[in-house]
Amino acid sequence: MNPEFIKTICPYCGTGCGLIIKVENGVAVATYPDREHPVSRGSLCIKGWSAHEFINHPDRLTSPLLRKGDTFQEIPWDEAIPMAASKLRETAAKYGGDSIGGLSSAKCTNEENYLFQKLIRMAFKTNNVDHCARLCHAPTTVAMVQALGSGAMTNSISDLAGAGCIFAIGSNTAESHPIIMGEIYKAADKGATIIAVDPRETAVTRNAKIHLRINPGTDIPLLCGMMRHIIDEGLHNEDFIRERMEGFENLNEFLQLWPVKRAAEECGIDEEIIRNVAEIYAKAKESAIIYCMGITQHACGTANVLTICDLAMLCGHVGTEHSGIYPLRGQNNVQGACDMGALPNVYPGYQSVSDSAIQDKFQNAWGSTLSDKPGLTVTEIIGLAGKNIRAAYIMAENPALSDPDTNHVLESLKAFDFLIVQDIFLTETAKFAHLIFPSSCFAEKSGTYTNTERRFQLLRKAADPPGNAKEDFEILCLLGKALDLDFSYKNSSEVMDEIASLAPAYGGICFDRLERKGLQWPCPDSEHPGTQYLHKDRFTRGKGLFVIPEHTPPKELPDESYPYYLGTGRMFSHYHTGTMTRRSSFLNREVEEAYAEINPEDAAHLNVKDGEKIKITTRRGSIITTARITKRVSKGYIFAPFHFTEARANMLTNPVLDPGSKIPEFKVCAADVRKESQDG
Amino acid sequence: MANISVFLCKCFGEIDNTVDFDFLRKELSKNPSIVLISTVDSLCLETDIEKTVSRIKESNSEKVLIAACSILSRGNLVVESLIKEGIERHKIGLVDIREGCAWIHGDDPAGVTKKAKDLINIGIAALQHKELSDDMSVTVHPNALIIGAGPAGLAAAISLAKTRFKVNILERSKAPGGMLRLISRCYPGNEDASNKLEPYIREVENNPLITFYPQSKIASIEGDTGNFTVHFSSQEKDSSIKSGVIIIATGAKIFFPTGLYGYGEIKNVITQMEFERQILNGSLETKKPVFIQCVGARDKKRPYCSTICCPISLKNASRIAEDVPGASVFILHRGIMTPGNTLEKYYRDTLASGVQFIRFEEEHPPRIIGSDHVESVEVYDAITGITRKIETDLVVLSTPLVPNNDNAQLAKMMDIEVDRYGFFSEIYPMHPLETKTDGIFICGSARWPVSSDNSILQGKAAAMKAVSYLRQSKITASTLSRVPGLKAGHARVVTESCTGCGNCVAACPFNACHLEKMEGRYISVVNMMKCKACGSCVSVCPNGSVQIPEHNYRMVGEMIKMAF
Amino acid sequence: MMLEKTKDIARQILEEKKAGGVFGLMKNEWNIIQPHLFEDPAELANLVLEPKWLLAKLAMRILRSSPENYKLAVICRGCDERALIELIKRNQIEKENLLTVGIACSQEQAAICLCERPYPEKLDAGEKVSGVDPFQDERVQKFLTGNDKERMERWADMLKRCIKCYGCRNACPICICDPCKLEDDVWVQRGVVPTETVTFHLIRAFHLSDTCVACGACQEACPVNIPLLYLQLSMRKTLREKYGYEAGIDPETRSPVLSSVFEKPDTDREYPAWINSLGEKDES
Amino acid sequence: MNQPRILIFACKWCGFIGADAAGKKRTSLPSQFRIIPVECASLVETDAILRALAGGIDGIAVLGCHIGGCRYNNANHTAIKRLELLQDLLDTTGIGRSRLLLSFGTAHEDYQFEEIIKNFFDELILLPPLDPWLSPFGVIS
Repeated sequence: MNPEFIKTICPYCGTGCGLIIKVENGVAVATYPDREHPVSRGSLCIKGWSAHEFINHPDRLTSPLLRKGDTFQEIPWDEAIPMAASKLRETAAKYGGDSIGGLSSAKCTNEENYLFQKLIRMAFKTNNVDHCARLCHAPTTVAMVQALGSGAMTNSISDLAGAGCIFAIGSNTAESHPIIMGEIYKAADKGATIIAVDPRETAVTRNAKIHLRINPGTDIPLLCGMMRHIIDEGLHNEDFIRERMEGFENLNEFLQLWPVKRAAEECGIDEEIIRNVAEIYAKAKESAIIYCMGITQHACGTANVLTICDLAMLCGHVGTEHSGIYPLRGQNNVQGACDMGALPNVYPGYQSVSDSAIQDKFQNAWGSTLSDKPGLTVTEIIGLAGKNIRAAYIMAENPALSDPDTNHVLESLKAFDFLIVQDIFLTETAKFAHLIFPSSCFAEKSGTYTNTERRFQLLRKAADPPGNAKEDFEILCLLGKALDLDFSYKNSSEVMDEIASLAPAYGGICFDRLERKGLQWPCPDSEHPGTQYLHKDRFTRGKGLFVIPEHTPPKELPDESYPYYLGTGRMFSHYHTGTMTRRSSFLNREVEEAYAEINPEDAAHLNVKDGEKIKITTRRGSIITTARITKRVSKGYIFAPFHFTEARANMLTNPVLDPGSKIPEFKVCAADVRKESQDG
Repeated sequence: MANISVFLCKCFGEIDNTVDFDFLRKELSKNPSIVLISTVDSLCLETDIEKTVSRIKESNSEKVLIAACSILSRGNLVVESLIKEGIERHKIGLVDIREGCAWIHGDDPAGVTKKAKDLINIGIAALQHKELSDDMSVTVHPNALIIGAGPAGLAAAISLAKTRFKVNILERSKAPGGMLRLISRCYPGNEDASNKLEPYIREVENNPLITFYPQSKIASIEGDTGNFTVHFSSQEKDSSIKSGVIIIATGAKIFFPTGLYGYGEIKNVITQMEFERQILNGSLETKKPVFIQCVGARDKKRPYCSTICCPISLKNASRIAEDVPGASVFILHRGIMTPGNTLEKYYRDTLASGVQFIRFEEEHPPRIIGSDHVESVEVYDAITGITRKIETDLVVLSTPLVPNNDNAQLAKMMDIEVDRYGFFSEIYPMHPLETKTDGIFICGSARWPVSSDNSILQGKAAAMKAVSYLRQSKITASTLSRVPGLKAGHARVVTESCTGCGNCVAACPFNACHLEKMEGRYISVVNMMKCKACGSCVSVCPNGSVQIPEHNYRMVGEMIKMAF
Repeated sequence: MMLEKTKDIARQILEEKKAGGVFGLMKNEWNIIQPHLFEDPAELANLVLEPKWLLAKLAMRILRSSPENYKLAVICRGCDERALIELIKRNQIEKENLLTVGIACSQEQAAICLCERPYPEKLDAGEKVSGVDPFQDERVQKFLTGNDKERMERWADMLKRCIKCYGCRNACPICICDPCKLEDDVWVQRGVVPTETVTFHLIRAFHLSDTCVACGACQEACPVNIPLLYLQLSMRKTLREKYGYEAGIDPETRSPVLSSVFEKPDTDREYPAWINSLGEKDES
Repeated sequence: MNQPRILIFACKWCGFIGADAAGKKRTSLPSQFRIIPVECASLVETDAILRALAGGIDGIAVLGCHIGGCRYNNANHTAIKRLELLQDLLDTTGIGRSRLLLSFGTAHEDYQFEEIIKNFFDELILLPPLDPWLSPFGVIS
């Protein structure tokens, strides 16, 4: 019998907490927190505590499946792999390599992401590889690279505890990154001022000292108003700006357009509050900004992030231990997937595909010619299905639920000539696949995850994949070999070594060094201890750049026929498309069915009672969901979590893209709400 | 949610003069599960009940809520009438909007209407979530077992036999009679004990319904109300009998005051019981006896009054005073306990017969003078304050009855309780012969020292109690209520979620819960015959695995939610 | 010293087959420390005792999923031992199947945990150090002193931080119910963060009132640093002062809260003052 | 100042009878109290008391029989001990033990019930409001 306790990393959000999985007779039966883990220190959130529950769910895929009409038929691996290879090869031969699209996964390990992009790039000479970072932090990468030179969170999670002021904007940290919330409270206990900006009332705003309940999509006015006040009061850090920044004059000039009064009007809050908050942020010795999807998932997402960078740099709150900018990553390995080059424009380590020197480096290393043309993004790959993109390989992504304007996405998924989905469950997306590869979950593989604080952490295998399911790593190697690539890796450690040799920022990373506490990149060589916070003495791009943000209001605002704001987001017990959490009985027990939050006044107006069905309609579609009447949302605002397949909030969302980063505007659209008759 | 019809009783203005019924109707009509709201002048009138019943039957409601007066007034009558008309008990809810609302807040019209609304909502919530307990029944073995063949046991046996139930009597000694066999006369009538006993013994010997087991010893008792099995040995022969009820009439024993007043060391210091024996065998020779009361009773260790010792002393003292010429008889006491007019007369008669009473205090007990033979007793008279020396040839110690040594053991076998001294204790002062386990009764000195007359009385009473059980062919658990009406339900265990922590077992005052091992884990099991639905288990169960369906936690939660 | 002695005892247990396994902490070649079930005496070289890592609940789960007569030795601190005894009381562990190897905590550890008994009753290795009176601690006093209003605000401030991770319940060695009342809509509204603090935390705290062994597992597992242990202190004090009861000391003594005042321990208990509350008022 | 809200769990053998008698006497009492009759005080779950406090009820009274007077073989003793302990917890968290009124054996009669409830109202009105504790988002049903 002898139960084993295996230390590994939580598969949910980007915090990267340490788990101990208890394995009995090869079955993962329980999860415990890891007291020794540098991030979580013996705590877990509700999802972490239930991380083992979905592993043994009967719905797990156990054999490759081939579409036969409307049903799937089990086939052996030695049929499935050659079939996939030949179909992809045929398509590439017929329509060119750029007709293949690959969606990598923020749920898979760094090594798997590396192999995935390598496979797409080598076998089909295309850069059409992307993953769901596009839907969360693409603007962060674009904007922070532009302003600072690096798209990652500047500091470590534990640094938050020392900040004097924490400015949380567009982040429901308490529900989405609960363990990070603990650090915020530590800071609060030491006397830090917590400021929360959110149109909704959440656990964060509830516990913050100041809550700014701004109108949806008015982040730039707020931040500009703050900056204007900071400059007017002379609270900006002149030494820092003189020594380390460029472009201050432009910014100053631009801010003349944003007197506090205008900002306050746009945001729908008092001028005095903006002034107060600006002063608190600027005057604190070290201030940290936390932001998340509330900032990025807008058509002006890039501009939003740029404004945040401007604010931080204006006050010199970057490059010290307890200050910094904290874009909180939503997925356990979204940071890693970006790092590993599962992006259409960069190779691993953010090395541009258009740079010929870098292209040469990779061509030499991989022994293959590579395309220099940046590829298509997630939304584009899906959007162009059946047109430019004829075949796709989707590894552990669920665009059918996660991408905006679901009706359109579903149409597109049907339009692929050939669609391969590799997943652990028969997801909404997999239902459209022609071929399904059953893969393994976090507890069934080894590799590395990179959490939001850039920490490479080792994942340890606790159990075997069910039935004939294989590790993603193994599937990729098999497919690679079938596509005549030299994918003869013995284990993921070898892949990591290859990554280290190709991406300078990860040069010092190898499995042996990761065993105890992981390493935070940049870690260029094997002696380097890892980097606790970035931009210490100089910015990655040299000097920091103040970029002028352009405020564009949300593309779709309430009007007569669609009088409500609709925002989507997460709630504490479910995670993303619910594939895992809704199959965890404990998490599902907490929230069993889809709901939408609605203000009591609106509810009274609509004659809706708590728990009754409502129908939400936008220009793109409609869903029927349960009303939850609460003052969390202000009047005229509807909030719908997007985890639920029976009421897909993304049926409603607006697929309009941010020009800089191609992120869709999930957070704001116009909607109409009706009471759904009981018998309907 | 079930459909509910609501009946509002005006009580001829008693309620609707203060409570705004129009407002009530308006508020209640918002509730989709209410299909009928009806206002009635006075629900307790026979005509109105008929009307109500027909309206309920016409409507498509499954449950009925009556908003009228308290269940302690005429509310119960309304409910019972509806039950008589065929509506099930658990489908009827009664809300008191008269005593608890209209009458008590008559000066607050707004508050009273709101309260009425809330109370009705609480009632609806309760009605919606109320569940029905499981029930069980046991076939009754139509015979009784009596433990102990003293006066109480014999009286009980004969009463039971007269009602034609079979009776088995277990007796520790060889012959029936108990303590009556050891004494000469009974107080207060000075009747000969043997005369008193004789008809009983004859009956036991001759009545074919009565079986007497002498020299028997109980090994174990199992089973529940209506179906006990007693394993015992009689005259060294093992056997077991099944029995519907058990009457405990084991009596008590005499306290031997070893070490007190030189008892055991000095020859002519004896107890009352030895005095009786000497009378019986004719060896008594005394002219100047001194009776000392409360020996080993009403002190720190045994603070109770044994109630029978004073009359016994009166009986024996007057006998000497009357029978022996020139006798001088003293009773040294701490207050003569002779309650009731018969005993008080007995005391006065004794006083008249020349017996002298001296009251002493607990702090100054009498002193026995003499080394191996008592010569005199020195006593401090608490009334006069004089220490007196009394010449004597015999000191008789009045000692209390104390419980039998094996009471606790026997109680454990039957799952009943003994009090802190060791006498069998009744469940509640209002049910003096009944014990924690239904179907087991106590009588005679087993429950408290009593005279032989009282023993007989209690024995007969216990027999009648037992008959009420034996007369039923089947006993249903829900009827095992000690008050008129039914039990509130039975606790129900959700086996899947029970953790087997044993809290309910520890907290149950009736030992109705016990743990059983099932598939490697313990779960609690409720014995419905014992459960009285007090809810002790419910409130100590950490995860609500034990519930009383009629008062389940979902219902309580909803009721609280509706309270304001 | 203490470590060596513990290893010796553990080795002896394994070699003499007194138990099928010894449950303790293991440090591997990478210096990673984690719970481990030692079944081979050779492995014991890797046994460590620090940090404080509560093993009672894990040990209970191991015993429950192992064959009926499997015997387990647990290396336990005072709090672990008390938790195991409480689990025996609650029929989760068969007493015969459990061996304990008691180790003492250091004075520093006791100060961190505010532990009143930083040693097991059955001490096998290490030296007893004296306990700490939690009521003398500043951190505790901050939460337990002041008037009602101040305390209410302080606690409300703390408890509304709760992110409903259920960590306090999951980590608690005594919390074994499934389903748990905290998951039930009747008591705690589901699907909302911050949660209903009065019901969630006070129900949890009260369910443990007479079984809390003050191990602090709840507090250590709390991601938002709520001082959950302090909730228990006054109830523990009452139980100790009024009934002379302390959880986790003796497997045979059940909580006094489960028995009548006649049984436990109250032959000399005066009727509580509130019995005569009306009478008292008359007098004044 | 609003009248405080009181929820009473009354044992149907004593407190409930007292309340009923008070009604029959047509006593005048503030209307802001509601009675939930229970079989025995030992049926009152502490969780229900906490639930009620969380639901915005200002005071809870538990009326049971006196020690030795329980219909259920001293079942009320466990209730007494448990609820006393709960008072400690309420005290710790600043809700205050006086919000939980324990009255065992003192509400059998109408005048006793009346006096207890009146005093309880008077006491509650002086306590600080429970606002910080209440359900954080005021979910309206």
